[in-house]
Amino acid sequence: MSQYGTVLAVVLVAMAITFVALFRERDDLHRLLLTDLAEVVSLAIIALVGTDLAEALILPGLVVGISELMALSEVYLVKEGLRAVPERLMHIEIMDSAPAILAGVLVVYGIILSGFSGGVVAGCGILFWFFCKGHDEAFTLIETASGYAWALWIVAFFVFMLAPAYWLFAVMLAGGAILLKVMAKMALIGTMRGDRHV
Amino acid sequence: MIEYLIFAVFAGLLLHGIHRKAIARIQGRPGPPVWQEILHVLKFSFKETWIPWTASRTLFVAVVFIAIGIWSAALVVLLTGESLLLLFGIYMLHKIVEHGLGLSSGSPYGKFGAIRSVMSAASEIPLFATIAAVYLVTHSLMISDILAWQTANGPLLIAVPPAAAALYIVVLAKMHYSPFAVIESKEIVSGNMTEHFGVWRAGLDVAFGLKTFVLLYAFILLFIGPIPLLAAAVAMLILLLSLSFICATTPMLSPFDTVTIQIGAAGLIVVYILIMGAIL
Amino acid sequence: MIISRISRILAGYENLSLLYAVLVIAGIVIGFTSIPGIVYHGDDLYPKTIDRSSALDPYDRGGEPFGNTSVAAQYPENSPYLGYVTAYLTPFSQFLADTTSHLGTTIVSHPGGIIDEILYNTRGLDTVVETSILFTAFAIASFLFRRREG
Amino acid sequence: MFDLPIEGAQLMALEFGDIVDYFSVYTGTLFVFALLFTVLAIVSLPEKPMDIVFGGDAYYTKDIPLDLLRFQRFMAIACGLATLGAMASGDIFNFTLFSSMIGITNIGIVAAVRNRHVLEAAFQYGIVAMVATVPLFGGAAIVLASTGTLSIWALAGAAAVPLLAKIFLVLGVMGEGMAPFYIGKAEITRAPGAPYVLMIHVSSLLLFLRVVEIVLTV
Repeated sequence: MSQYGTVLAVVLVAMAITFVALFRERDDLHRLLLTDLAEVVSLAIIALVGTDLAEALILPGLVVGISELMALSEVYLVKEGLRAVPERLMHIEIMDSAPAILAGVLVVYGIILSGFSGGVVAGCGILFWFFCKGHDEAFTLIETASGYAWALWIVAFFVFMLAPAYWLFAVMLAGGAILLKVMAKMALIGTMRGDRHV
Repeated sequence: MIEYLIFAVFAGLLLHGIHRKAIARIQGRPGPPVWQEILHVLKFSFKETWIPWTASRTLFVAVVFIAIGIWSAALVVLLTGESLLLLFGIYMLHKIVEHGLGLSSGSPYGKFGAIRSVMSAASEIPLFATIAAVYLVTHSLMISDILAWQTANGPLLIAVPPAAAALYIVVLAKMHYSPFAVIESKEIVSGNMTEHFGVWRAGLDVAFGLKTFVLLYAFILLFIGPIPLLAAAVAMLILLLSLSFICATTPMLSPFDTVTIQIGAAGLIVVYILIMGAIL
Repeated sequence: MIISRISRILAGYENLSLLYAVLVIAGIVIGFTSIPGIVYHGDDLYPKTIDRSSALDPYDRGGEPFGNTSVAAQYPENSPYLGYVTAYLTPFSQFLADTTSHLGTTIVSHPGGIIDEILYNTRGLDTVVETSILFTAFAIASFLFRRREG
Repeated sequence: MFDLPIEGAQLMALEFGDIVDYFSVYTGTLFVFALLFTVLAIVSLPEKPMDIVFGGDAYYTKDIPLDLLRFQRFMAIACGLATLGAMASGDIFNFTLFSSMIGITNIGIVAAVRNRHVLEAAFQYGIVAMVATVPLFGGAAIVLASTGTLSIWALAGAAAVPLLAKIFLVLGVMGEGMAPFYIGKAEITRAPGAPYVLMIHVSSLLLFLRVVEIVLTV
């Protein structure tokens, strides 16, 4: 048996363990948590491929897992009728004085980085801002921005595939749009958990 | 091709009539004349027709045409010797028609029928067991190739009897009054067809007549092989009578039991295929 | 009867994941037999030459900007500009990369680099679908969330 | 173009870099069918579901609120697009991605319904759809590792894909689409909104039909 086969066998055993856990678990919330365990196993199988292509496949695998988890948790909340709002847990002075400058720094650095990681950094900045200052109308605005960014990004991909000669334009478009998109999503996910004034 | 279609519609409706007659005779009733279903279609075609107020109008009408469309396509596939996979794909699409029929009406009875139809979608799994078994033996899924194989090596019925049994169960499930026909059983009025009357019902009857003809003919072609037209007609009649006998003597199963039984049958055939695959 | 007992298990949606787990475990057991026959094909690697002295070093994927850096693709004829994105940096990022050691051409630091080459160019459709999934999941979550709020 | 005696002749191919989508007689038919129902989901208004109170003569009709209707329609269209993609896809990983998109949109179609029974079923189905990504992506990854390619074009007829990967692909699609034998999934189709709910059924059946073709081809 090749080395790959051996490791694959090990991962399959891990997978079997995951599913045995799923088999035994009766509580809905715990089942939801167990799906995360399953996700790890699936990433392991993809990572086993071990080529550059594996790297390209892991990203979608990861994203799909996260997004499904997000949607399903909302369904869970609705289904269980959980409406209680978390109380404001922490308030310290720095949260009144620092947000503008810290958020600004993070956003600027994010824009310099650009792309996926830039979006994450800038998203943290915006999240921090909302975390301290509260948000009211921003939700819809960010949602819209995120939607348009997504559309632009898709356009960039089709430029790559249908008119490859304009690849530079496509890279710029994609780089900019993904920055906006990831930033918006980060901010949204962050603010979604609390009430209006978290 | 159009003449084949018309012939198949009338032959299918006639088969429905014979089916009803045979069931009635087995149960000791006189039963309707064998051409009753043809008369039904003609009668419904001239009845007053409208769309129920609660219905999703576009869908309500569209499914009727889709039903006729897919079974006409199925007949074409069968006659031109195209892929078996395509034929069974179309057969699966019939599930969607059944579902759409019930859902679109807004009637609770239609909806019950539709949901039962969704449940029993699982029971079509035996079909794929059939496909896999046939492919393992003949190495082709083109109906023309399968016919050629049978001309050379004898009927598939003898080569892979479990596959034939699987298809038999599937055909049985699609017959009126069969123990598996839970979607139109009488405790939910007419199930998913409750709200389709007038011209819509005539269209559905045409489609279902085509369906019966195609399924029976496909069974004959796939498992007995290319035989003369008259012999094929006789074979179809015998097949139909065997189905009628089962329909007449068995009660309607409960919806979940039909699924269990059909999945169980599929499971057995999958085991058979795995063993056969290991041997070959 | 055994059939109606099985039917009762099948009928309950709270048994869904249980049933699925049984199916998958059965699949794993059957599939295990085919593992010895698997031959590993690891030749899809991007041919890298890593330059340790480069300012981009930890995140450098090599290659020259706007040049045909070789990338292993299944159908190279479908991606005529393959390899152009690999080493590309925006002018400002290029400046930062030259002066600091915080930038590189991999995805963790910048759009560009081999991962993006694959993501954008050869397997672009994957990325489109992936983000569409994210987008739909987001639509579901935010619709439910906002209705709960409002 | 590959011509195997499985799904009829190849009709055309669409190139997206390494991902080459194709239409054969078989997948083309499925594609047209998916397109038909997507258009139906766009143009037709939902039904007005009638509820009867058994044991009495009382009955009442419900109207679907407009915001719910719009959301359901959006999800149904997304589901239709994902189905179209899955039917045309000529790449195994791309196909698995489309499959999981179908899984998530199927939940989306009913997620906004205020019916506890439906939500409960949707949640349970969602759990299955999530864990199904393990065999689904796992199957694709094993195909890649054991053959060095994901393109169905390159794999067709070579019989190089191990049994494990095939089983995983089928199991994955079963999880995304048919939620063990479809019985559990039947419960979520109790939701109102016929043209949209029908899309759940269309997508998962077509997905299953497609994976059968893929498993037989590679």
